[in-house]
Amino acid sequence: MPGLGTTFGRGGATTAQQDLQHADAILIMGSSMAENHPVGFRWVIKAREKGATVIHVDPRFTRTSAMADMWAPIRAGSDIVFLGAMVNHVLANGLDFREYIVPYTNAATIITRDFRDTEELDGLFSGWDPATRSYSAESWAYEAEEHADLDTAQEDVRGGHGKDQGDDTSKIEHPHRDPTLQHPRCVFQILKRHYTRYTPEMVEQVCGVPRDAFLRIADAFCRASGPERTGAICYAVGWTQHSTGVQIIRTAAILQLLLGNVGRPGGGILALRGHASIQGSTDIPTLYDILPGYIPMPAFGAESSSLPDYLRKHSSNAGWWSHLDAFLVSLLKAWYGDKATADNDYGFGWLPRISGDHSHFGYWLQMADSQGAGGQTPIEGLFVMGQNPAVGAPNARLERRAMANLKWLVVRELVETETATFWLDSPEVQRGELRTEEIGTEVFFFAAAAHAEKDGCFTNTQRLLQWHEKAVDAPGDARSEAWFVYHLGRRLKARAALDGRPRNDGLRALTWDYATGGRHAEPEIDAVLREINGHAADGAVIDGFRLLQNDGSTSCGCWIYSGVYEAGRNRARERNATGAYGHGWGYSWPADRRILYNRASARPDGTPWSERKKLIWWDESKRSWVGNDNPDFSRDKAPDYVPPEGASGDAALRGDAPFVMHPDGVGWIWVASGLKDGPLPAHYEPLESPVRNPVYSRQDNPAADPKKRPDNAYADSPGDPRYPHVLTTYRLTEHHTAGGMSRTLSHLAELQPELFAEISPELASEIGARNGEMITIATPRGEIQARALVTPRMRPMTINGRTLHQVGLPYHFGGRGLVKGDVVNDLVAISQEPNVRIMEAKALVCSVHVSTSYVARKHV
Amino acid sequence: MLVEMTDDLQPYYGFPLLKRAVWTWEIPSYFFVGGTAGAAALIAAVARRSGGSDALVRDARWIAAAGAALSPPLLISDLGRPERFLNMLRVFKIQSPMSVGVWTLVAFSSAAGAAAFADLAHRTSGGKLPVRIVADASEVLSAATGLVLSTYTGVLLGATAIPVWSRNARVMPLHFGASSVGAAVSTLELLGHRTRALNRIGIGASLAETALALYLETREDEALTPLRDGTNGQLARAASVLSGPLPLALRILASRSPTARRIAALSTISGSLLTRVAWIQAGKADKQP
Amino acid sequence: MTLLSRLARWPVIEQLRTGGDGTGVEAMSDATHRLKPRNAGTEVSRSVCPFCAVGCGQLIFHRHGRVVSVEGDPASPISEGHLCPKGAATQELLTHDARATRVKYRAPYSSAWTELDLETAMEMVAARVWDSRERYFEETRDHDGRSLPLMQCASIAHLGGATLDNEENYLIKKLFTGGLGIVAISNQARI
Amino acid sequence: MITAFLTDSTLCIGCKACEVACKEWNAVPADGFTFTGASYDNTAGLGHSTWRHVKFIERAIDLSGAVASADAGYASNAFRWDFSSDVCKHCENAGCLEACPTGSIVRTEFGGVFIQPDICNGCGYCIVACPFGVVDRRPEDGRAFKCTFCYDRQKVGLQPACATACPTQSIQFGEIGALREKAAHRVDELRARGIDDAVIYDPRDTSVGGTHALFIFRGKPEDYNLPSAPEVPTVHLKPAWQSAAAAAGMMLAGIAFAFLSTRPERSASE
Repeated sequence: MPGLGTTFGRGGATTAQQDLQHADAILIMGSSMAENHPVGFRWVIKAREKGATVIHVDPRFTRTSAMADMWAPIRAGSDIVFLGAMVNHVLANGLDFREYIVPYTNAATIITRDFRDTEELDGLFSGWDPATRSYSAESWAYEAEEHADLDTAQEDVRGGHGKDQGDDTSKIEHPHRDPTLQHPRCVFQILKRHYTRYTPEMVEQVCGVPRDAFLRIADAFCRASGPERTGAICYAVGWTQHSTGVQIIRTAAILQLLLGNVGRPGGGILALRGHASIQGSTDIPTLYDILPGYIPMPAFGAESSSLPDYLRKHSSNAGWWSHLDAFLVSLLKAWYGDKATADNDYGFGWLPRISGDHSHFGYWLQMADSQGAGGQTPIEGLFVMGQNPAVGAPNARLERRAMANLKWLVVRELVETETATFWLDSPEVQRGELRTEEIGTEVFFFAAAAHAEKDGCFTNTQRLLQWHEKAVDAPGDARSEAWFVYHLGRRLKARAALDGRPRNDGLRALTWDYATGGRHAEPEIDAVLREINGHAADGAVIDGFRLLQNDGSTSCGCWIYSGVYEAGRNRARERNATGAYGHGWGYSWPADRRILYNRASARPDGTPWSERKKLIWWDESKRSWVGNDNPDFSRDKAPDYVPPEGASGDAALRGDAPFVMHPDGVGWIWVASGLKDGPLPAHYEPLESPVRNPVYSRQDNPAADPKKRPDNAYADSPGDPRYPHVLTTYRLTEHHTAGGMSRTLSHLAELQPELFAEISPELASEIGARNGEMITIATPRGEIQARALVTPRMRPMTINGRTLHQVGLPYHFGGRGLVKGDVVNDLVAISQEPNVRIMEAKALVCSVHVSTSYVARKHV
Repeated sequence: MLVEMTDDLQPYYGFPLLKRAVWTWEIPSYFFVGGTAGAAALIAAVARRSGGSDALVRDARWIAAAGAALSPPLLISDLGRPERFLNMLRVFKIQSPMSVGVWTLVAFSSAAGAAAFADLAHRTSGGKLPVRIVADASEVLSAATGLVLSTYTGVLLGATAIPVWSRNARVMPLHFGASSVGAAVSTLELLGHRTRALNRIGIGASLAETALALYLETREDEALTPLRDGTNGQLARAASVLSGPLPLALRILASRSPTARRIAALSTISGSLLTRVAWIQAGKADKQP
Repeated sequence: MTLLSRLARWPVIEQLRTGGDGTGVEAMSDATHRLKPRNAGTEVSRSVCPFCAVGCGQLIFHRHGRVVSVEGDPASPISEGHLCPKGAATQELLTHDARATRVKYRAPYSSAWTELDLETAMEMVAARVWDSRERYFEETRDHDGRSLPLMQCASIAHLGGATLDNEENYLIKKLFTGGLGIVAISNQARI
Repeated sequence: MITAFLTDSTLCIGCKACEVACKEWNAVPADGFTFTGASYDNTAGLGHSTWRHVKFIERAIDLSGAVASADAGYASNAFRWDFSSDVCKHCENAGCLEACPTGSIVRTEFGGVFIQPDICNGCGYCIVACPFGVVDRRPEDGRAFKCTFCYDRQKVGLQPACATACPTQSIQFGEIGALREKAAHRVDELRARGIDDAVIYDPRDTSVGGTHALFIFRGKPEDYNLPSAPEVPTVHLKPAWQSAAAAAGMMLAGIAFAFLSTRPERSASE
């Protein structure tokens, strides 16, 4: 999210899958799109068949590589070097789209004198505080006449999912710019210096990609730039799940800005999400650090003691975030209804304040420790809904053991998952590390309803809300999450009604009067969507966030989704696709815009860059933006519009400022604040790496948190002799994530019936393993067994003149279902990337040997 | 099965291209029984017209009738859905040896049965009943269909995609024909009919068997491998010796010795059965085209 | 039916009449003549694939409250009627035997499941939530001398959401955070 | 309308949607949960419970050269991973169809070869009559099964389940003539792109007389476990019946001779 969010303004994919067919080049990296998004990949094939160059960069030769024009095998975890070298390739050869980057990005913006780059500080940016192991972004700021009160503290409690605006930047007035891009402190020049050492030779040395292979790929992709051509980038968790994940995505975003590929047909960055509503579950977050619509959760402290304090800290003076007050007040009205009034800050005081790392790993590690240790509040109860951490979460051993410390656990699923039965048949129980009769956890397993058994909408990978109709009733006592939460809420509100203490004010005020219907008294989902969309004072649904007010006269459960109920039509349910972008089919937030920042598809003067690549343009006769998509821009704002002095909000942005979420209206090559590990991406080795970082003397991301502890141990880095090989995990087309939805299905299970480890013939002969033989893969966290799948698709690489082997493991298997296998996540460490606190599952180190024990067992 | 990754896996990872026959022991048994019955019916018909004793004719007819009665159960029990045996009679497909065979078997069974019982009725009634005509008619019919019954099985195997079978489409009908005659004669001999005529037929059959065995041994053909290699090769060779050279020698050198005749007969019968088994096993063992 | 009419419909007779070789219409059974697609005449609901985030359109064919088949929705501008193996397995996902249909309960230290009535289970869970919240709810906390609002229920956590509907995530966030003060809320999406 | 499949391997991503869609639509049971180690192919072949089968051919050529020039992928001559979805060929002259003694196997109005499940009695003759090793008998059921060409769907104008699902339209379905043209056109196009070993597999020059399942792939049929010159078994009928007739003649003559040459009969048993 923040990778795209800080650079462009919104955390979502900038484009739509269908738009890939308009690309002239497609770079797929950090993803095996053909395997994990096969139907989305049809658009890549369409592009390829039309002559586009498809490039796949991946540690393994996958089904995606097989369909690509070019494939380069890369050492897992060295992506920033590869992408940084592409940035360098663009800058060194003057391949940037100059007419685009000067007006549309902050390339020309000048940075304060105080900034020091990694070049000078050898791997650190200025502002690093070793004591707190965090940055102060003060020196990263734009240079400007007036600076508003600077508050650049990067609170540890704040996750990166928030609206992604650093406060000082959002209060900047008239930053200095040099349109010639010559000023030594302008972003363009800093960028140039920063990436000078990211050379093709460096790529060969660090990534294991031969120099000329890199150059061919760089040329092929950079050719897709300029008025007539565009290129797109697709990525997935192969980029995200790194200790530098956000910065990898940032590097790609910078590359796309330099090539002028954002907001244009066949361009952009497509973030490929792995679950039906993974985008939706961050837009309307079941996450700790944000409220619906990326509104930051109030954090404990003075900043959030009252609504005015909170708004002072978080709102911007230009761009859409200057309406934060309207968005938040409308949310509070949606939640607390009439009880939310101006006098009580609209119930702002009833919201909990976050006071630490309440993320998955944050609270799970707390669970793992003996309850209540260190005066911490013990976590007594846990709800798990549609997730299977016993298989799918890193250091799954620790995750499973931690659940034994719970007082009670509620699991809601389609099938009995390994999580639901951790107390009964987990590997720990089988190994005798846990004894069932000693586990005090009370477990409730609820059968869940499937998508065809309930109304509702998913938000897909391209921000498209699509409604699914209820076809049949769920079997037996299976119920939807909506049913469960609604009826649980009913019961709890009844209790609160009898208890007047302040802690229950919010719960009592909470509007919970949804109509119910059907055999099982299901809450009316359509009503919930209407609440999310928002109502005007008169109770009528509003048709867009432009209408939201800060005076309590409007309510809206998620401002970015406002408009999904335009004129009483549930647009997520609409099924009349028209045009290249399928308008009329579902609803794409915001405001049904299919290509974000599409103002950039036209020149500053409002005319298309070219006939071939036109998307929207300014129609002087209509005084309006017209074209093949809804403008991601004020429809009537002329290209030559210049904001009057003292204008605020969207009115404060120029007519040629496409990145409307940003206070300066441009794309951010440079992120002055909002990221916890630097304004520009720099290469750090994975937390576990076989090699020393050849770029800086800093080995790994200084701001990342490895959560090192005895039950989350690490190999020595660099180059632990006990764990010489690189390990990377991934998914197979035939299975889904932790397997709850695939290992139980005969027609999928038979296609990949057992856990395997992909190794090269060279590694196989090194350890003396035959194809199909059981081998043992070990990391400091644990060891598992898998069948050896010996294939030339895995190839040893030469890093610093030394041969390095990579091992690939699909992580779908567990102890239950039609097909079983060891839990690959037992090998992965819990670690936290600084911005989004995700683990590093794509690049770690391991040892491999033939499992003698298993073979023996076989022959007995 | 687990595949060894090597540079060239020919064909595709060693997975078989063709499917193996699903037939079990009933099919070779039927080939043997039906064939023997067919030949017996033929012998009965010819013998009666060319001076064969009534006893011989009667026994030959009964052998035919017995085989005709035994064949359907064997066929049916090998079906995946035995209760649907009658579907065999839904259509008549000249292009399908199995269809032709089934209809032939039906005709043969009724004819052979009729012939035997007509003969019985005739004798019990002391020649008073006018069933002779029936007997004659059915005798001719059973002889004609018997000829088909004892040879079509070779066509049935020949007209398949299995190389060892299809490449011997010309060989098997001859082989099964000779084998059938040999078995029929030998059965009659075991019933006590040790005439020179039967011995001569036996000599002819074993002579043919010997010739075919030599031909199959000496012919240069990849497709014959499954008939030559492994246990199946030994089976095939045993079958050849038992129904070819061995009885041939005995019948020529020791035709006067009842024991020798009995051994020759037994050897021929077992050889005849083994011949069918060997051919079918060869098809199952066959790897690829 | 009479023996005669039965005889008349005997394919062999048909063959004699039409001179067919037994491989065509003459050999077709009544069932074959009547053959219809399984989902003919069923109700159709428009749905979206529940697996990955591509968001392929699905058509759920159902009859008398039972799912008959699931196919891609040809009208979808994203998937144009196509599905991947997982999406194509949706019917089995909805109907397979291993699907849970009852509430199961494991008492502390017990080594076996027992079944629970749904209403009872809901009451029990509500009670657990209330008690755990009661025990540890913090309305305020000191912040350099000042007592500031915290309004936090730190003793209960939640995981999951990326496989759920937006409306469900909304209700979870609204009740758990807005109503109960639970902050430890997380899901698969930390991207 | 006479229909056909055109399976274009150069568009196949090896996702196996065809296998699953087929099984879901036709209610085909799972075919065993065994790991083969043969690349990603754990299905191994077509059979009684697998009517679509995706093959995974790893061109195990030394990669060092390939990668040094980033030359690996679908168009590469250095390193490739080819996928191809196999299916019943629905031969113009179909061995199984001719062999079937019950008339269970019929030729439909769309040109497909269809096993009528209510008729098949599991005689097993079609299994050995198929030159492509497609048909097989399901042990626990007793009947022979194979791709139905989704006859039920075609009857109401729907495409077969596999073609409907295929995400990249590697499996196309339509009027056979049009598809044959399309295939020829496609191969020219691929050759023009430098993919010069792209071929159409549609054995029309053998006794099979062409199929209703056309394929486009790179390399030799053998690489895909397909026969280079499949023959319909009925070509062996003539020689076989001829020698059957010869055998019959010799039997008749031989037996007659034996009796005639030895009369007057003196049975040793008297």
